[in-house]
Formats: sequence, structure tokens, C-alpha cells
Amino acid sequence: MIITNNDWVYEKYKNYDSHQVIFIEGSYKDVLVKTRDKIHEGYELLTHPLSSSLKPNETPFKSIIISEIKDKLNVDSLIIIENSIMSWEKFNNNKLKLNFTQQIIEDFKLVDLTVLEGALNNK
Amino acid sequence: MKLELGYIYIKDIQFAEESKVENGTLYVNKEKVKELVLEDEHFKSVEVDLAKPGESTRIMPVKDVIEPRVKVEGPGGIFPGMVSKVETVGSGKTHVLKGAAVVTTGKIVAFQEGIIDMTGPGSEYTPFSKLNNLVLICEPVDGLKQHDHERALRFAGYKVAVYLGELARTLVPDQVEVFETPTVKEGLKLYPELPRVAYVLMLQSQGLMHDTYVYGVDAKQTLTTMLYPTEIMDGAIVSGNCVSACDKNTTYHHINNPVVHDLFSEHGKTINFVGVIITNENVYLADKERSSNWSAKLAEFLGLDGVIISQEGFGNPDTDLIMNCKKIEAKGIKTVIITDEYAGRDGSSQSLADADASANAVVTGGNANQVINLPALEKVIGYTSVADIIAGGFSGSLHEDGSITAELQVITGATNEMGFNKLSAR
Amino acid sequence: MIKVVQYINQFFANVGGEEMAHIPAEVRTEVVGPGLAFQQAFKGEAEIVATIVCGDSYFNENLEEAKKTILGMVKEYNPDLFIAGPAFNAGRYGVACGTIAAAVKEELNIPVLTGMYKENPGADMFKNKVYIVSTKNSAVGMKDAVKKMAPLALKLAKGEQILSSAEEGYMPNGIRVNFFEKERGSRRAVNMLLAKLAGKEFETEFPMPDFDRVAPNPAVKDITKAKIALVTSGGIVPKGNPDHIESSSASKYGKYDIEGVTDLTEATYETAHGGYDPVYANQDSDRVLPVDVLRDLEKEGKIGSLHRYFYTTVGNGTAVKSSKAFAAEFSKELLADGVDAVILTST
Amino acid sequence: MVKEIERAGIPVVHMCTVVPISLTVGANRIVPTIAIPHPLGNPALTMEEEKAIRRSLVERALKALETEVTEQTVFEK
Repeated sequence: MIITNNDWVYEKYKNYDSHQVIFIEGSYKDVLVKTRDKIHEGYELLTHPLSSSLKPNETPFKSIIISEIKDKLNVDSLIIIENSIMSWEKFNNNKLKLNFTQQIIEDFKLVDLTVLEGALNNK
Repeated sequence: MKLELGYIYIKDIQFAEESKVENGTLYVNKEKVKELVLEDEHFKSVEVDLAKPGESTRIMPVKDVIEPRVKVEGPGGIFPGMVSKVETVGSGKTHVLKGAAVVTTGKIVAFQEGIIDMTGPGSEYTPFSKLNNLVLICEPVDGLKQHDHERALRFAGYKVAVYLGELARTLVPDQVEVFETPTVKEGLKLYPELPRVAYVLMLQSQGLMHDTYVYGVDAKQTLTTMLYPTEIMDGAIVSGNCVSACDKNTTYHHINNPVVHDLFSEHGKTINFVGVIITNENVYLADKERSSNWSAKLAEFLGLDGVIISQEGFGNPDTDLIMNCKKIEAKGIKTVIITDEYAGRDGSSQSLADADASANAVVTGGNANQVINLPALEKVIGYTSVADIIAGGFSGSLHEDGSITAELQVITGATNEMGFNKLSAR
Repeated sequence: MIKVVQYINQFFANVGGEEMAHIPAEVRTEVVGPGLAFQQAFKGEAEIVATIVCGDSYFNENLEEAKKTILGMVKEYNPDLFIAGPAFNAGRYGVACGTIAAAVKEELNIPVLTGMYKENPGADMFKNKVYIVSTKNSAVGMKDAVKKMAPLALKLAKGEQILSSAEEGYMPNGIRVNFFEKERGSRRAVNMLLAKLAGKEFETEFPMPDFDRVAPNPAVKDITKAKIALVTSGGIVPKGNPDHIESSSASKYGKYDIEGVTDLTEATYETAHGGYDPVYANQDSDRVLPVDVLRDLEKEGKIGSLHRYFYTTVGNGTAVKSSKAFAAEFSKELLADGVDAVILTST
Repeated sequence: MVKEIERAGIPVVHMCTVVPISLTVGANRIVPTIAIPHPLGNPALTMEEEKAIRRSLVERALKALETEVTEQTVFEK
């Protein structure tokens, strides 16, 4: 299951049978919170919720893959998502002003999409 | 495996009719360099510029920094699998233009960072301010996709570095250093009493602009494996990573890996430096588990007593770092990890995104959120518009007079996690 | 000239040892004890205008009064700097130094400095509140302590920039400050590994968050006589969240009276926690904080009593940092209220 | 948090859903509970059934408080 706020990811994967896609109309944080609730329900986290090197207060877009089926609570998933939310909050406490041009927004969507594609292709 | 590095010290760089090295000056035929870059049809034009230590010059946005080297004896060539054949490198003789570098700049995506100041406060934080740099500003053809742009720029850098390295082929080095790694069997015989130590080198491997290549293979498709340390000195590992300027490992960092050098300096004296374990930093958690399992397995298999682990990047790689550390410690092997911190501008936040009690020996490259003021410099090489974007949001602000207030993370190499610098934090 | 007021205990004022630890605070205008060494180290830049001497027992047993009196004494001299100790490994003296230094800083807004041995209990309690210079474990280290404290004291008094703990010699206080080491990171890593391999002492540049362990307390002898308190990190609060506890990284904890409350209902309680789906806890907060069951057990005589107040935080399981300080604070209250055991519930 | 209560000298039992985290934060007496959003309840059951389960968990917590332990102990039953 893919949880994303990146419409490029949604458009690309929404008709794939192998993955359910949940589109979040919202922020990176909203994606993290949705993922957390899913983990509490028993879904397993498959990709790391933090980007690498793109700090959470830089990129507005995030796509996370979790398992299609739920089982009992996965503790590793839980710890990682909680740490990620804390990390997100830390960076957003620094509160930088963001004024994105269309080009920057598209580039962020592209990077998020390619990282996700890379992960899926590598499976 | 034994490699002899011959250093030719470069103290100045100049444009000239003929490319050559004479009395410590690197002369570069600008047109020849342009021709070389423009062989690639992805570029419509290229500018070549110089940036020397102490000059009032700012380079941005920096993509990669590459040291010119040439293979003089022994199999293979520099950057195997990339611009040379996939021959196992790391033995014989290699000449180095020490003190010179090729710097590639480019706006692959709109939010790229990476500043090198050749003078002023910013210059203290980047090792590249001490080098005589040949800077490439490559203009892509219209509509070039980011992937193709990234790759073209990466190769432009290697080609120019190899071209300059070739100038050193017949020169007599100013200084020679020899590095030798015995086989496992010989090592046990030679140094039966010394603790066996390896270096676990973590490679960024996430996707566009976050990649590393090993003998031409994208590191995210590799399993954890081993290299002789000298293979790295011949360019077995190159950087395709252009985000997070402060803690990415440029190709220059790889080829001059400081952990490799400092472990070699103790080799045969206080330790037996067995080799380098390379492992990736993938997005999939299962990959993270597998790769760190393999690091621990190889460490155990090699009968190690200790390892140094270095990281690249921040965020989800913190998880790889802690997994590597925890699993290797669990095998009874002592670890020291090298990382950097994102402790917030005031230094009071939790520095890492992951933690474990077994990570009790940490070296830090400093807090990347610390704010620094970079005064306006006379000349800017590269894309000035990028300053606006850096200013626009992420990490700082551009003032009207051209000065920049920014977090340390915009400076190339500032908080390097191989321990390249003296910067630290407490 | 920088004016300094120093705080020392009865021992360092040459009044006496343990037998004189009961003496209340008094002011000396002449330079006393360690002040002589400090005065010398200030090299004419600063002068100790007064020394406050107080017995360790007196300070700790009459905390509020002692604090008030001493703050008054300090205020009178309006100094540019306040130095407490150094206390070395003297536990009560260390706690007194930390307490009074923190009070002077907070209430009088005067720069403060103290010094003690790293294992002095006062160090852990106050190192994040005031600058504490790390000293040796006995007064034999006085010369060394003065050497480290005096320059830092002058810097503080002049309002100069304070560099990293490693450079200035104060105990790491959780604020990360960059500086340039003498050797590059890779070399430091090799040195650290060599020390670790040899079983020698080494110092990590970044201590991991607190993973220490506390030994279990003895079991409750007779649970049917015990006063049990409820504590939760699940964020249960009275409906409407009267104290406005934040949903995450909260800056406070809640303490609520449940005298006469036998059941937490949808109409009366809810969760303020942002770390989980709140639907179930809002329907019935007993699902997080089992007040109903404990009231039954109290009535049936299965426990002595349920403590009148419960305490609540919104800590995630892994966010230990801030909840630690809260818990240290309310645990003192629980102890003072004669609570015998705590049931802590987490989500 | 649990550690600070213990440090103050008060015996404490930690009732929580995620035992490994409880072990990490240093709890000495641990009683595993039902699920994160409702550790001491189960909305799938009737109120009476739920309360009965809650009571059995709390009784287990009381038993844990009455039991001498020397190391981190999980009270599964």
C-alpha cells in the first residue's frame, strides 16, 4: 500500500493491482500520521518514512510504502514511524519560510517519485 | 594488494595554449576541455573557469569534486566501470595531481545546494577552498530530463579529471606513498598479535541524485561486499549524489577516503587493517536489514576485533548506521561510528533520527544546522540564481548586498561523515 | 571592575566540618577560602565583593528560606557575576551550589557559574540549567578548578560568546556547539577505536540518549493496605483539556483530582494525545486510565486506596527526554503524599 | 518516565502495548496490554466484557507490584 501526498505518484500507481494507493490531500506530516495510524492497526512499514538528505522541512512531498495486509503490531515499524514524526517536528520547529516556484515543486515531486520507483523496481 | 601513490603537488592553476604541468603549476587548455565536455550531445554549451585558494570567489551549486589521477602501472584505469574498463584496480602505480580538482556545477533540479567559498568564513568549513579548482559550468540542451542531465554532468567531471590526470603520467612525483593490504592468510601470519580492523563504508543509494556507483554498478543494487582499500584510491567508488552538500561524499572524498588513510597509518603498528566493507543505504527497510546483516556477517567472517563505520547523508541513513553498529557490536566486535548532527539552529534538538545504547563511541562532524554568515564575494562561478533558491526557502537567506545567511548544510563537505574535517561539536 | 559574589559552605569558609553544617547563611565582606585563589586568577579584572557562607545541612533542610535569604544577600551587592563552590564531590554542597546558582540566574538575571565533580548528584540535576565546570573529586583539585573556572567566569560576566563545552571546560549541557578539533574526524575515530580495543577509557563526542537502568524497588508488602497512584502517558485529561496540554512535545503535564470519580465517561474525560487515533479513548477513557476498575478494587478492599490525583503526559513510548523531567518532578509529590506504588499506563 | 518514578523510590508497574519499548525505556515490572489506541479496552466487546478484561489486567499489575524482581520482568500471566 502506498501512502502519498504526491499526485504524480498517485496518478502513476492508482490503477496498479499490486498496490493500493491512499492519496492524502495534505502535508508530509499528514502522510506520516496516516502511516502511523496504519501501523497501529497492524500494517508493516516497508520503506523508511524519512527522506535521505532532503530534510523534512525542505521537501513537501512524501510517499511511503506499507504492507498490503495487516498482522499483529510491528514494533520496528512503530519505533521508526515515531522517530520519524519526532524528526519531522524538530525540523519544522526551525520554521523556514518556503516560497516554492512551480519548477521546485515539480522537481520535488520527481525526486519523490523516482525514489519510490527505484524502491519498487528493486523489489 | 599493493599500490604506490605518486603525488605531484599543484600550487597554481592557469589557462594556457597547451595543457601541462610545470613547476607545480597546472596549465589547462580551455578549448580542449570544452571540446571534451561537448562531445556529449546532452550539453549545448560549457564554460570553464578557475577558482584558487584565497580568491574572492564563490562556486555554486556544486555537484561533484574530483581529483585528477592517472594509472601509471598495473591493471585498469581510473574510475573503472565508468570511464575505464571494469578491471580490478588498486595495484601498481598511480599518479595524483595533489592540490588540484575538477568541480562540476549544474542545476539538475531547482533546489540544489552546494557552496564552495575560496575565501572568508565559509572557506574554513570546506576542504575544497584549499585546492586549485577547474570549474565546469555545463548548460544542458533544452528539455533534457533530470536523470540524463545528472549522468551527463557526472561523466563530464570524470572525463575532464582523467584528461588532467593524464598530464601526470610521465612526471616524477614529488612524494611517494605505498599502501599494501595482505591477504587474510598473510595478514594473520604477519601480524598475529594485532587487532584485526576493517572499515565499514556506507554508500548513499536512494534514487535520483542520491546515488553512488561501485565499478559502474548502482550501489542500491549491490549486496554488502568487500574491497581492498587501494581499489578506492583508483576511483572504484564514485559519487552520483548531489543533495545535502554538507554531508555527501564527493568523488574527491571517496578517492581520498580519510578513514582508509588513517587506518593505513596504523597498519602493521597497532592494528591489522584488513579491508573495506561497503554497504548501501536503501529506502526499503528490508534492504536495510539485509545490508546491515551482511555487514555484520562479513565482519564476523573476517574475524574482526573492531570496525569504523562512516555514514553518508542524514535521515533514513541514520537507521542504517544504527543497524550496522548494533549488529556488529552484537557479534562482539567493537565499533566507532562517524556521523554528523542536525541539532537545530540553537543546538538543543535531538541530533540523530535513530539511536542505540551500543553506539557508545561516536565521532561527529558537527551540527549542520548551525547558522553562518557568508559575506558577498567578488565573483560567483556557476548559477547565481541558485542563491535565490537557497535563500528562498531551505536553509538561509540571500541579502541584497550578495551576502548569505545560511545553515552550514549548504557548504560542500562542511560536516563530512568520513571524518574529512576537523569540525566537531559537543 | 567586575563585581563578584561567591557562595561557599561552612567547610571551605574554615568554620568547621559536619558539626558546623547547621549554620545559617551569613555574609563576609573579606575574601574567604577559595576566593583568594579566584581573586588571584582574575588578575585585577574582577573582585570578590562578598562571600556568602552557609552550612550544607542548613541549606538543604531549610531550602526555601535559605534560598530567599541568600537571593536577598546577593541582590544587595548587585554583582556582575555569581560563583557557587566549587563543590568537588561533596553531594549536599553540590546540590546547594546548583540550586542557588540556578535561582540567582533565574530570579536576579545575573550570570552564574559553579563547579563540581561529574558524579556529584548536583551535576546531573543542574548541568542543563547553569554552567558547571567539571572538577576533580576532592579539594586537592582546587588549583585546577580555579584555572578552569576563572576565565569562564570572566567571559560570562562580560557577556562574551561561550564556546563549546570541550573548549570551555563546562559539563555538556545538551546544547550542541560546533568547534574545530585539533585532528580530523577520521583520525579521532581511529584513536577512539584504538582506545576501545585496548579497553582504555574513551569519550564519545555524542552521547546517545539516556539508556541507563534503575534497579527495581522492593515489592509492595501488602497491596490491600497500599495507596496506589495512577499515571499515564496516554494523555487522558478532563473533557475540554482545561490546561491546554499540547498534543505532542508538550511543555507541561497534567495533575487532576479524581476524588469521588468512579468512572471516566465520554462526557467527562478525553485524550489530549496526538500520537494515536483518539476515537477509542474519547469514547471511554478507562480504556487508557483504568479508574473504574481501581475504584471497584478499592471498594472491595483489594487495594488500600486510590490516590486522589492522577498525572498525565502525552509522551510517545520513545520520547523519553521531556517526560523524564516531568516525572522527576511529580514523583517527588507522589512520595510526599505517601503513595506506595504507581500504575503507569501507556498506549 | 517510568525510570524516574522508580528512581524516586516508588515501585511502579508499566502497563503498555509495546513491550520492547517498555524494556528500552527501562521499566522493571511490565504488563502487556491490548492495543495502542485502547491499551485497557477492546471496543469490539461489550462494556461488561471489556471491563472484565481491564480488571484482569489491573489485577495482574497489582500482582506484579507484589512480586519481588531483580531484573526487567514481563508479567504475561
